[in-house]
Amino acid sequence: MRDVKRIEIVVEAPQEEVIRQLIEDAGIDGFTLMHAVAGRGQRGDRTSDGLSSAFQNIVFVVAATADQTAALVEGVRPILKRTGGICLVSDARWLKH
Amino acid sequence: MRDVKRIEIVVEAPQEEVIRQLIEDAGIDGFTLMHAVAGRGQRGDRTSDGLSSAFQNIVFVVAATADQTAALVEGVRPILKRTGGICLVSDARWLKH
Amino acid sequence: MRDVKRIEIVVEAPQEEVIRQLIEDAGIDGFTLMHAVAGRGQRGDRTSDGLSSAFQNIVFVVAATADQTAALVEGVRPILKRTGGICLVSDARWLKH
Amino acid sequence: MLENLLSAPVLFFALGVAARLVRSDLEIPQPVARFLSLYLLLSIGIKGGHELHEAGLTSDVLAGLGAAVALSVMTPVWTFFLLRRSLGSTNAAGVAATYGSISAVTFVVATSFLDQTGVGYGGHMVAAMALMESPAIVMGILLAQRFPAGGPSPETRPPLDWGGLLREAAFNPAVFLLLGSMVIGMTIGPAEFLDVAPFVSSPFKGVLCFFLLEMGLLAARRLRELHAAGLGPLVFAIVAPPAHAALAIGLAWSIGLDAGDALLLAVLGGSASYIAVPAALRLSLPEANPSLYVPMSLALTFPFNVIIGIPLYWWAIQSVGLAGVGPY
Amino acid sequence: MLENLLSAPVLFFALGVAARLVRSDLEIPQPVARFLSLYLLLSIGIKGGHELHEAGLTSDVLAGLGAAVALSVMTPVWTFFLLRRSLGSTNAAGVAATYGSISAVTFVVATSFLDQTGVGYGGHMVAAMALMESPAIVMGILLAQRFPAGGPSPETRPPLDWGGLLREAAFNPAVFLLLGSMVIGMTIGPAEFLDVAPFVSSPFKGVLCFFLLEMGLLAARRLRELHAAGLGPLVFAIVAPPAHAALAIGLAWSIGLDAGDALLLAVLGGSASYIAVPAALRLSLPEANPSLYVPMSLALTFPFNVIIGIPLYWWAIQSVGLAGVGPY
Amino acid sequence: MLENLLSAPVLFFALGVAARLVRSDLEIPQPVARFLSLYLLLSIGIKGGHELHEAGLTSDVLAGLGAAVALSVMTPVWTFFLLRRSLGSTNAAGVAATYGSISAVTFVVATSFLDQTGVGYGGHMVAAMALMESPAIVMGILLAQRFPAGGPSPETRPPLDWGGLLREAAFNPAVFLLLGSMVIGMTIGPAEFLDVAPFVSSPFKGVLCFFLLEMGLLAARRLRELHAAGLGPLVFAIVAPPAHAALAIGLAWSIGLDAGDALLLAVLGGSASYIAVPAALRLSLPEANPSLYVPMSLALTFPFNVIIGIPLYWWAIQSVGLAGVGPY
Ligand SMILES: Nc1ncnc2c1ncn2[C@@H]1O[C@H](COP(=O)(O)O)[C@@H](O)[C@H]1O
Ligand SMILES: Nc1ncnc2c1ncn2[C@@H]1O[C@H](COP(=O)(O)O)[C@@H](O)[C@H]1O
Ligand SMILES: Nc1ncnc2c1ncn2[C@@H]1O[C@H](COP(=O)(O)O)[C@@H](O)[C@H]1O
Ligand code: NA
Ligand code: NA
Ligand code: NA
Repeated sequence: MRDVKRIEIVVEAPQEEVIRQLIEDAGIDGFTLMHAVAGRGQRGDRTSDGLSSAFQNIVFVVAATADQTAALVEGVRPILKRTGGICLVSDARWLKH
Repeated sequence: MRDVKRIEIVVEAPQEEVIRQLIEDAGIDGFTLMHAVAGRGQRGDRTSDGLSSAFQNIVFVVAATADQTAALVEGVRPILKRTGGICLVSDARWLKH
Repeated sequence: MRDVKRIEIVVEAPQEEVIRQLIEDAGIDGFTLMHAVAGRGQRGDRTSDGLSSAFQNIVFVVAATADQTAALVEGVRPILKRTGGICLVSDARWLKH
Repeated sequence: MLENLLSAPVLFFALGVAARLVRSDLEIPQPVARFLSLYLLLSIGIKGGHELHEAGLTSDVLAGLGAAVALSVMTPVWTFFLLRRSLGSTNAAGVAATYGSISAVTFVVATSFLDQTGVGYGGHMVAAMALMESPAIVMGILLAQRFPAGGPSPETRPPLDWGGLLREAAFNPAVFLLLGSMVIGMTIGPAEFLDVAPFVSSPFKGVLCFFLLEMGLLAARRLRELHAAGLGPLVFAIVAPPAHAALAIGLAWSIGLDAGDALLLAVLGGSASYIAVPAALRLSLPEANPSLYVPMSLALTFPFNVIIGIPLYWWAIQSVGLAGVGPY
Repeated sequence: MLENLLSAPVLFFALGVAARLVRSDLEIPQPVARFLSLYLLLSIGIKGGHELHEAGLTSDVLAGLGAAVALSVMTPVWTFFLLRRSLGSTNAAGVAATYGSISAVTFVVATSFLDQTGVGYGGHMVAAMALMESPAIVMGILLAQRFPAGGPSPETRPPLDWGGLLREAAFNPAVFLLLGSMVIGMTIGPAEFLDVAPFVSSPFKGVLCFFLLEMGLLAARRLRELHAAGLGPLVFAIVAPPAHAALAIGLAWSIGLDAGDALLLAVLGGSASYIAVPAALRLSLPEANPSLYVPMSLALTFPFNVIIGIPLYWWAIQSVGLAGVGPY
Repeated sequence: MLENLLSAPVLFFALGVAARLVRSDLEIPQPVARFLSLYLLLSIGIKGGHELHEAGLTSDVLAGLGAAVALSVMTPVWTFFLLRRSLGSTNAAGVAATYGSISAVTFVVATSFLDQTGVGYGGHMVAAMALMESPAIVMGILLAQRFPAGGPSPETRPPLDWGGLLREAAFNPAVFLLLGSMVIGMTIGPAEFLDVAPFVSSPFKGVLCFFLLEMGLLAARRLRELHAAGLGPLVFAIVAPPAHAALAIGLAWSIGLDAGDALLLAVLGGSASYIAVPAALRLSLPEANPSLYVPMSLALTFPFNVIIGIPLYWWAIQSVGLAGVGPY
């Protein structure tokens, strides 16, 4: 097992491509992604409705080294500022098979 | 980045309103919420079926200060006792944009 | 509250039964399970499509003692090796009601 | 009876059970199954409303509605006192609410049975069904409160939120959509009804097949949970339907309902809820064990009614000599 | 007008609103609702394409298309300058794009109104609808860029990705499916059209009912968000539809459209987007507040058009003496 | 052939491909797409069972079934030995299982082609399709086991769970629903069949259009994965279908099948699995690379068969002089 950072990013669905690109740019070669997630924050309620996914959240979970994490976090910051959402970073150990 | 607690609450779907209220009562102004989650515990299997969401789980992920966390945890305790579920608290850092 | 490990396992959907069995074998009596999760890794993109769930991920979240965690991690290792996925372990406190 | 056994919906129910038994991965995606049940409610609501509009409000209508509500209020009472000793007060109350209420899918299968038999029924029976959910839920909670025994100690049990309970009981999605669609069915003219008929009528039986496939899958999965429950609940789940149906037929006979309406009343009395009541109980009586009352109603009572009950009740109704009328 | 009020889709819209008001848990599973909207687009596309193929490309067609595009380019301009003072530049641009664009469901309800009234309309009006989404989005973004005021400071605002915006505007799912289905409807022969008709035509009205139930649920939920917005947006959301529709009717009259086409043009002009435009704006103008422009179009303008607008515009069209033709 | 190119389902497939190429966000919600595929299986199963019941069990039936099973057992053998050198043993086994099995959607498109051409086919061909999935899967696994080469070292590879594999092969959802619906179609009487026909028959072609739209979206997405695979798999995916179909036509000719049945046998032989086999292989042969066998069958073989293959095989069948019969 190896020490890594666990990064959890909650953003609105339209930002999916942007975050995917930022993860790649940070040199991270994997992520896990959940769709159709609800939430509440300063920008009000986000709930899935039957019309579009524009007001749903998505959640990225990323395991990465400290350096990669620093790069990703800097990339994500302005997105969160513009369009809302959160980014949590915690310590974890990664079972390297 | 700021030190926060990451609270993860798994309860059955009918308790959604109750937990939302508890989060608000704890003075926390945001949460992320996943629906249609399965699970197993002392009360047996919970799987989504096509009839009702009464036997599905939902997962709340909440970022909060230590004080808010203490308040929320106390509120959640009796709910978990009555209707089952889990509540995990861990340390995280929150990217404050 | 009691110190536990939080184990997060991301594998492809066809492995659901295998992981369920490993959790039981490790003496752990509960888990939370999310379906229809997307992701990217060394084995390329996994996205839900309308044909089968064979190329979707599922996420198990398990709270367990250190011993149970060690047992589970050893069981999961060869599965990840054969079929891909990740396993992250972190520290958490469990609200015991 | 054999004919009923070989009807497409019943066969698809059996297929669903078989799939689970051989551990096939067959499953109906949950959002679609949820939608199909909404479709069945909306369809039966519109058609019921339309028929009620055609037939007008007669004294028959009021008698039928009254009988239905009476059944849903009374059934929980004896169920509770019958089971309290063996299951404990809380679980008995859960089962009581479950059996006082109804199964909309059983009702739908019965209407499809009548259509096939060429016998008519009143649109108001749809309203009767809708009116039976709430009283049963309220009765169950009341019984649990008045006759407590065991369960968690008082201080951990929060005071009951009656407002929430009544809203849940009266405005639960099934009841709301059913009554709403009925009112719409009564409001729209015949031209408008013709316009929606290709959607609400033509595919109805086929959708029912798909839905019973799902029901079979769910029933087979739930069946296992009954292992722990002992013999009592098992026997009750099989004996209660014909007993309650017999009572309903007696009531129907005494107030002179038509044969079709009588069958539907029997099915309402004999069936038990596995959707609305569990959802309400998880909020208002979470101490009651859902692994008891859901499998009883879903895995035993439901198939009993659909396979044996409906033709059996129909035979009984014809034996007591209630007159059928042609389709309205 | 009363007749329109009592049409099944409108009644289901009301049922959805009512469900939310009494806090019933009724909801259409989201993937199904999403699919029903695709179904409506595909159906209207195929039927429109088929009719256009039968009727051929006339000068009427070009006139209708031109009028539609003109409306979607011009409407954002005055909307923007009217609202800029009270809402700020960014929000005004969001509302401008919203009202320059269209609501496909309103269009669909209008075609259903015409079918019921026995009045025909040209298949090219479906193309007109598709052509109105993109220009409005582009106009909104342009206006926000040329007349900035407030908003985040320039350095945090990344340069606009015009390529992405144009792709989003031109190939958004609704536009793409609509135009694609139209082309397919024009390509397949009559035999093939007959084969798909039981799917695209017969259940259409029933699906529309289900979809308006969902719309009612969503509109009622969104309504609350307008509390914070003040009176201005409220008034605009009610006054803009008839104003824009009047303009569209004037345009229709001046270029001599048939009555059916004129109604559809009025509905396109008077309606506002709550699907395609919000999705595009979240990417290209995220500073604009979606809790403003979505509830305006979804919770006020949409019901206004469906309940009052359509019969009102029809009355106006008949008053100015545009001639209707029978169904093609 | 042009006529087939312009059929609605093929055009919707093209629309799906186009949507992905221009990077439109169009997508069918996954639970609905899953349901549509269940619908197609259930419909074709019921109709096949019904026709088989009408026609009775003839020697033709047995011949057709035998030919189908033979194809699914033999095809994997030569496929494996042909590809082992270039792809390695494990991947060759994956492709072998894939091409020994079948594509239900291709089959459905072929029945729709026959309906349109006015040519009948036997309901037992549906059973033939169902019987072809399992043998191919088992053959693929067997070949990988008997002729290992490369792959992970023996100690990390757990012993094969034959019980699980056979259950997966025999009771996979598609096979189970297809055979189950066939049995139900054979069991229910004609009155019951008429009742479900508006659901299983009328919307069939329209649903097929929607499903091919989804297939187009998926095929285009998968296509990119083949970049890494080299020329060999590409060529195989295009050459195998007509080769296997030719073999099937020869077999059909030698046992004297009707033209309609022969076309379906050709399509079964020439098509490859992208649902059942991948799911089974992920469990039993996870070392085989799904980014190889899925895009081959889904992104190349499937469109080849649907667009070119079906009319081509039909032309070949008529050339060898197999006699068609009218629709049963
Ligand atoms: N304190 C929080 N804890 C967890 N999730 C949050 C929190 N605040 C915001 N979020 C998530 O981030 C999304 C956007 O937040 P906001 O930009 O504040 O509206 C919300 O819909 C939530 O899903
Ligand atoms: N050890 C555990 N780890 C993760 N989730 C759990 C655990 N135990 C229970 N859960 C979750 O909590 C739900 C209710 O648990 P219970 O009340 O024990 O039946 C389960 O369905 C799981 O989703
Ligand atoms: N660095 C990572 N962070 C988060 N999830 C990952 C990461 N790498 C892989 N995954 C997940 O594990 C799945 C399988 O990964 P792989 O076996 O590397 O293709 C992916 O589809 C992701 O969901
Ligand atoms: Na009952
Ligand atoms: Na407009
Ligand atoms: Na094949």
